[in-house]
Amino acid sequence: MPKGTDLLQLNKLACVKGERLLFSGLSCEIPSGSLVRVTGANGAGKTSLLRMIAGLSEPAAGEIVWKSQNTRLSRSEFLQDILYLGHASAIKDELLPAENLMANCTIQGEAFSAPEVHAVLEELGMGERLDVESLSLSAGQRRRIALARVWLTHRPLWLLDEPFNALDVKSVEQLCLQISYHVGEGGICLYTTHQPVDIVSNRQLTIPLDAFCQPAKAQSDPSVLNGLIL
Amino acid sequence: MPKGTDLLQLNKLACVKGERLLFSGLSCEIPSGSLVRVTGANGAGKTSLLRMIAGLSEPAAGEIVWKSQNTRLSRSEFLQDILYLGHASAIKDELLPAENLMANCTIQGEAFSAPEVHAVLEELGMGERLDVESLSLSAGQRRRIALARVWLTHRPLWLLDEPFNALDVKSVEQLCLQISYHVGEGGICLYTTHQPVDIVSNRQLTIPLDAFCQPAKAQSDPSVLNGLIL
Amino acid sequence: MSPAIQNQSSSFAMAIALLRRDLLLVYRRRSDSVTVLVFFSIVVSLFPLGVGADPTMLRLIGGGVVWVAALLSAMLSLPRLFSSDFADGTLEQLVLSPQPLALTVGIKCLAHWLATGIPLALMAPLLGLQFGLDSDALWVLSLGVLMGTPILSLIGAVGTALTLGLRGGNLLVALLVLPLNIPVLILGAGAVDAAQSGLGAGAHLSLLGALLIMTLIGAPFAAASALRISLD
Amino acid sequence: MSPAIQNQSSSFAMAIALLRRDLLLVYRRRSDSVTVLVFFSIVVSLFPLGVGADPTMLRLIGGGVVWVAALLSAMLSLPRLFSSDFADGTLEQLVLSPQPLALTVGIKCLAHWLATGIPLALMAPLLGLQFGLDSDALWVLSLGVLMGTPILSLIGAVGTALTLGLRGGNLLVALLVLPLNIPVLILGAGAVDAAQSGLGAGAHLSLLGALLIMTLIGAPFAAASALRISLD
Amino acid sequence: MQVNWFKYAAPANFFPLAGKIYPWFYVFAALLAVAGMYIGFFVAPTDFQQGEAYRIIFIHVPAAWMSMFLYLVMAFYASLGFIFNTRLSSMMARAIAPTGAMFTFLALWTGSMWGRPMWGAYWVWDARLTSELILFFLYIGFMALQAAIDDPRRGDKAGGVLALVGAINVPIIYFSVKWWNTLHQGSSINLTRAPSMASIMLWGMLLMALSFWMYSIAVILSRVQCVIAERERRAAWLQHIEPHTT
Ligand code: HEM
Ligand SMILES: Nc1ncnc2c1ncn2[C@@H]1O[C@H](COP(=O)(O)OP(=O)(O)OP(=O)(O)O)[C@@H](O)[C@H]1O
Ligand SMILES: Nc1ncnc2c1ncn2[C@@H]1O[C@H](COP(=O)(O)OP(=O)(O)OP(=O)(O)O)[C@@H](O)[C@H]1O
Ligand SMILES: [Mg+2]
Ligand SMILES: [Mg+2]
Repeated sequence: MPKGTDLLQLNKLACVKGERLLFSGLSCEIPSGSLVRVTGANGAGKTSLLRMIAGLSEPAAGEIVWKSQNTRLSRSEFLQDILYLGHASAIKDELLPAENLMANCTIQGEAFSAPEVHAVLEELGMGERLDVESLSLSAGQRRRIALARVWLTHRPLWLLDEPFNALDVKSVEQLCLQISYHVGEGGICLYTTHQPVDIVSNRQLTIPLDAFCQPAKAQSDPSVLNGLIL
Repeated sequence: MPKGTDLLQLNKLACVKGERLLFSGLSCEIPSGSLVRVTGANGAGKTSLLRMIAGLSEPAAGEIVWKSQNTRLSRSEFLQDILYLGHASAIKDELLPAENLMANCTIQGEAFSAPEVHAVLEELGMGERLDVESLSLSAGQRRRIALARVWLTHRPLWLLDEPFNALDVKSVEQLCLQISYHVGEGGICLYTTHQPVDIVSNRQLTIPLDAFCQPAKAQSDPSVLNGLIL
Repeated sequence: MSPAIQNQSSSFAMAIALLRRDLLLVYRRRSDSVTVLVFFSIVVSLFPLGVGADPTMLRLIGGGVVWVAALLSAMLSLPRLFSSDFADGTLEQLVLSPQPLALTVGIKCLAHWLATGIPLALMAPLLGLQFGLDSDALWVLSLGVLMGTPILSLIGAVGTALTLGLRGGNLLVALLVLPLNIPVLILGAGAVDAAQSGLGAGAHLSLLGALLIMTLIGAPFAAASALRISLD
Repeated sequence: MSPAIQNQSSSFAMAIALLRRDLLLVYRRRSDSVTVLVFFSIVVSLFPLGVGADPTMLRLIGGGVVWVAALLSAMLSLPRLFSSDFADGTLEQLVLSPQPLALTVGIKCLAHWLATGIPLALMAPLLGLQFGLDSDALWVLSLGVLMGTPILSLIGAVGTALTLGLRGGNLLVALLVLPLNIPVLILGAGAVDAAQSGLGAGAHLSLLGALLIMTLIGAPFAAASALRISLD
Repeated sequence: MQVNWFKYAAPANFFPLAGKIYPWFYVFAALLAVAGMYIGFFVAPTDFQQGEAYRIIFIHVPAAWMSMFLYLVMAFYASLGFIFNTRLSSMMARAIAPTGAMFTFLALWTGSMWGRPMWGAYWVWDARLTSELILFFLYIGFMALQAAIDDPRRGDKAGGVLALVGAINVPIIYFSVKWWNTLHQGSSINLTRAPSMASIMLWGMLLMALSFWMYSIAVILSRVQCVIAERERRAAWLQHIEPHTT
C-alpha cells in the first residue's frame, strides 16, 4: 500500500550517453502523492532518466535517494517499491493475455489469482480476446496487457515511459483515472508522454529535461531550477 | 507529382484474421485531395486495413481500385504511387541517419542527393545527430528518420500507420503541416492515430472501422454508411 | 514471522512460480525441442556423407562426432535462453525483480536444460548406434551428454548474456562459448573412447561431474552480472 | 524513351543502388564476417579434439569435416539475410518496392555470398592444411566452397524466408535447409576425395556448377513468394 | 465480385464424401493385410540363408515403397494448392505428411531391426538407407514448418513452396546419395539382397503394399476431414459475408 510519507530525491543527477552529456545537475524532491511529468523533445533523455531511476543504468554523477536511502545501497528494498514499465511491453507471443499478465506479476514477486487477473483484463476491454495467443494481438492490445499491472500492483513508486503510446482514447482515459487514483492514495508516478493528457491530481510537477541540457546553464541560472516545480 | 484526378475506391472490403472477421462490407470512395482518418478502438483493424490497401495482405473479400484499376492486377504501377509507413520504422542500427533515409528511398526506387536528404533531416531537428549510428537514437528520433520520406517523395497516395507515435510536439506539428500540404496539392493521405491532432484540409473523411464490425449492421444501417463521410 | 524469513520463503515461492512460467513457455514452444533433436540428428548424419561410409572409421570417430553435434545443437538453442526476453522487455523486468538475479538465471538454465539437454541425452545413444558404437559406449555417451549439457547451458547463459543486443550476436555467442566448452567435449568424447576401448570411463565422468559442480556455483553469478551490463 | 525502357533502366540502377546499400551494411557489420570465419575454424578444430589426433585418419576425414563445417557456418550466418530486415520493417518496404522481388532477393543473396561465401572459400584451404590435405585437394576444396556457398545462400534464402517471424526460426531454418543442401556437401566433399585419391575432381565440380545454375534460376522466385507469404 | 466461392465450398462438399468412403478403405486395408500376412507368414517358405527373420520384408519393403510414393503425392498436392490456390489440395498435403513420415519411420525401423541379424549392425551408411533417412528429415521439415505457422492459410502456402522446392530436390538428393556411396570403396559389408525373389514372396509384398495403400487412403481421408472440420468453423461465418459481396 502506498504510504503517505515516502520521498524520492534526485540529487544532481547527470546522464552521459556515448560521448554526449544529456543532462546534468538535475535535482528534485518528489514527495508522496506527486504526479511528475518528465518532458522534453525527442532525445532529451526521458527514457534514460527513468531507466536510471529504476536502476537499469547508473548515473554518471549524482544519486537517487528513496525513503532517505541511496537506492544503490538498498537496492533490494527499493526494487520492492517500484513499478517500471518501459517502451517494450514484455509480452510473450506464446502466452494467453492472462498468462502474460500473471507471469509479469510473478517475475516481480506479486501473486494474483486467476479471477483477479481476468477481472482487470475484462475491465480493460480485453474480454473477447482472452483465449488467443498474444501473438495475434494488435499494438494497443499488447500495451494494455502490459499496463494492466498498474491495476494490480501495490507498489508506491511508478515509472511509466510513454504509457499512452498506441492506446485508444478509452484506454487512455482509464489509465489516467488509475494514475490519479494512485497519486491520490499517496503514491508517486513519474511518466513521460508527448500526447496532451490530463490527469487529475493535487500535486503536479514537471521535470523539463530540455532545461538541463546545458550543464552550465542549469547550474548557474536559478530561474531554471525554480521552473522545475510548476 | 500528385495529380488532381486520382481516385481510390474500396469496394466491399472484408478482413479476416485467424478465425475472426474484423470488418466487412467496407466501401468508400476517396477522391484526390482527401485526408482520411481511419478510426477505431485498439484491435479494430486499422493496421490490417492499411496493410491490405498497400497490398501486403489480401482482402478476404472485395477489391481495391486505384485510378480505375484493380490494384491486384496493376500491382507494379500501384506500387509506384504509394507510400506506406507502418508501425516499424525500417531503420538499420548500423547506418547513419542520412544513410538510412537514402537507403529507404533507394528501396522504393527514388534517388535523392545527399544535400537534399541532409536538408530534410536538419529541418526535422536531427541536425546534431547526423554523425551517430542510428543504434543510439531515441524512440522519437528513429520515427523522424522513417517519416522523413514524407518530405521527399512525390507519390500521391500516402498510407501512414500511427505516424505520430513517439514524436514530440514540434515534430507532430511539422508532420501535420506536411500532410496538409500534400493533400492541398491533390494528394491523398490515409492515416491512423489515437492522438488528437488537427490537420488542416478541405476534404476530411473518416473511416470509422468500429462501425463495420458487425457485417449485417454495416450493410443494413444507412446511418453508418452516411457517417462514413463526416 | 520475521521479515527475513518471510522474504526467504516468498523467494522460494517466486522461484517455483518462475520455473513454472518457463516450463509453460517450453511447453508452448515444444516444437522447438523437437527441432533441436532433429537438428542434432541431421548434423550427425551429415558426417558420413562428408567423410565416407567406412564402418570401421565411422566407429572410431562416432563418439566425437555425436559430441560435437550435441555441442552445436545445445549452442544453437541458446538464443532461446534470453534473447526473446531481451527483445520484448521481459529481461528488464527480471533485472528489476526483488528476486536475486543469479537465482533467476539458474532457473532459466534449468528450464533450458530440461527442454534441450535431456532430449539430447536421450537421443545421443540412438545416433551412436548409427556409428556402430557398442552398448557400453552408448551408455557412457548418454550419461556424458546428460552431465555435459547443463554445463553447456550455464556457460551458454554467460555467453548470451554478454552478447545481448549486439549485432551478429548469434555467431558471437558461438565464438565465446565454443572454446569454453572444449573441456566438456574432450572429457565427454574421451569417456566414450575409453568405454569403447574397454578402459573404464569413470575417470572422465567424474572429472565432468566436478566441472559441472564448479560451473553450477560460478556461472549464474557471472551471467547475472553480464545481464546487468547488457541492459545498461 | 518509352515508359517500358525507362522502367527497365531505372530498375537496373535500383538494383545497383540496392547492392551498394547491402554492401555498406556488410561493411559496417564486417565483424560479422570475421565471426563466421572464426566459427568455421573453431568447428573444424573441434574435431581433432573429439575424434583423436591420428594423422592418417584426419587426412581421410579432413575434406568432409571442412565441408560440414562450411555448411554449418554458412547456415548460421543465414539469419542476417532477412531477419533484421524483417524485424525492423525494411522487408515490408522491399516487398512494396516497384522492383521485382526476385531480383531484390538475388541481390541480397549476392551480398550475403560476398560477405560469407568468399571468406569461407579463402579460409577453407588453410583449415584443410591442418588435416594434411595435399595441395591439389586444397585447391579443389577452395573452388568447391566458392561454387557451393552461393547455393547455400540461395537455398538458405528460401528457408529463412519461409520461417520469418516464426518461433524457433533459427533451428527451423536448419531443419529445412540442411537436408536440401546434402547434394552440395556430397559433391564438394566428393571432389576433395577424388582429388586426393588422384582421380580428377572435374566431374564433381561440373555437377556442382550445374546445381549452381539451376539454383540461381529457381531459388530467387521461390524465396520471393515465400517472403510475400511471410508478410501476409 | 472477385471472391471465388467454390474455393470455400469445395472442401465443404468433399467433407461428407470423405466421411462416407473412408471406412471402406479401412475394410479393404484389413482384408488385404490379412491375405498378405497369411502369404507372408504361412505360405512363403523359410529362407535357407536368413531363417525366419526375412519375413520382416513383408512389412519393410511395402513401407519403403509407400514412404516414397506418398512424398510424391504430397508434393503434388501441395504445389497444386500453391499454384492454383485450391484449398482442398493444401489440406490433402497437410493430411498426407504424417502418414508419409510414419511409413518412412516404419521402413527405417523394420530395416534396422532386420539389419541387426543380417549385417550385425542396426545401421550402415548405404545409399538407400541414407536417402530414406533424408526423406524422413524432409517430411519432418514440412510438418515442423506447418506446425510453426498458426495461420492456416499462410501455413498452406508456405508448405506449398517448401514441398515444391523439395520435390525438385528429391531426385537430386537421391542420385547424389547414390553416387556418394558407389564412389567410395564398397562398404565392407555386402548387401546380399534376395537376388531372384520368389514369386510367392512378390505376391505377399504386393498384397501388403496394396493394404498399406488402402490404409493410407483411409487415414488421409479421415484426417483431411478433421482439417476441414477445423476450418469449417471459419467457413461457417465466412458464408455470412457472401450475400453482401456477390
Ligand atoms: C534401416 C535400414 C533400412 C532402410 C532405411 C531400408 C530402406 C529401404 C528402401 C527405401 C527400400 C525401397 C527401395 C526401392 O524400392 O528402390 C528398401 C527395399 C528393400 N530392402 Fe531395405 N532398408 C533397410 C534395411 C534392410 C535390410 C537389413 C535388408 C535385408 C538384408 C533390406 C532388404 C531390402 C529388400 C530385399 C528390399 C527390396 C529390394 C528392391 O525392391 O529392390 N533392407 N529398403
Ligand atoms: N492471426 C490472428 N488470429 C486472430 N486474431 C488476429 C490475428 N492477427 C490479428 N488479429 C486480431 O486482429 C485485430 C486487428 O488488429 P490490428 O493490428 O489491425 O488492429 P489496430 O486497429 O491496428 O489496433 P491498434 O490501434 O492497437 O494498433 C486485433 O484484434 C487482433 O487481435
Ligand atoms: N550509446 C549512445 N551513444 C550516443 N548517444 C546516445 C547513445 N544512447 C543514446 N544516445 C542519445 O541519448 C539521447 C537520449 O535518448 P532517450 O531515449 O533517453 O530520449 P527520450 O527523451 O526518451 O526520447 P523519445 O521522446 O524520442 O523517446 C538521444 O538523443 C540518443 O541519441
Ligand atoms: Mg523515450
Ligand atoms: Mg495498429
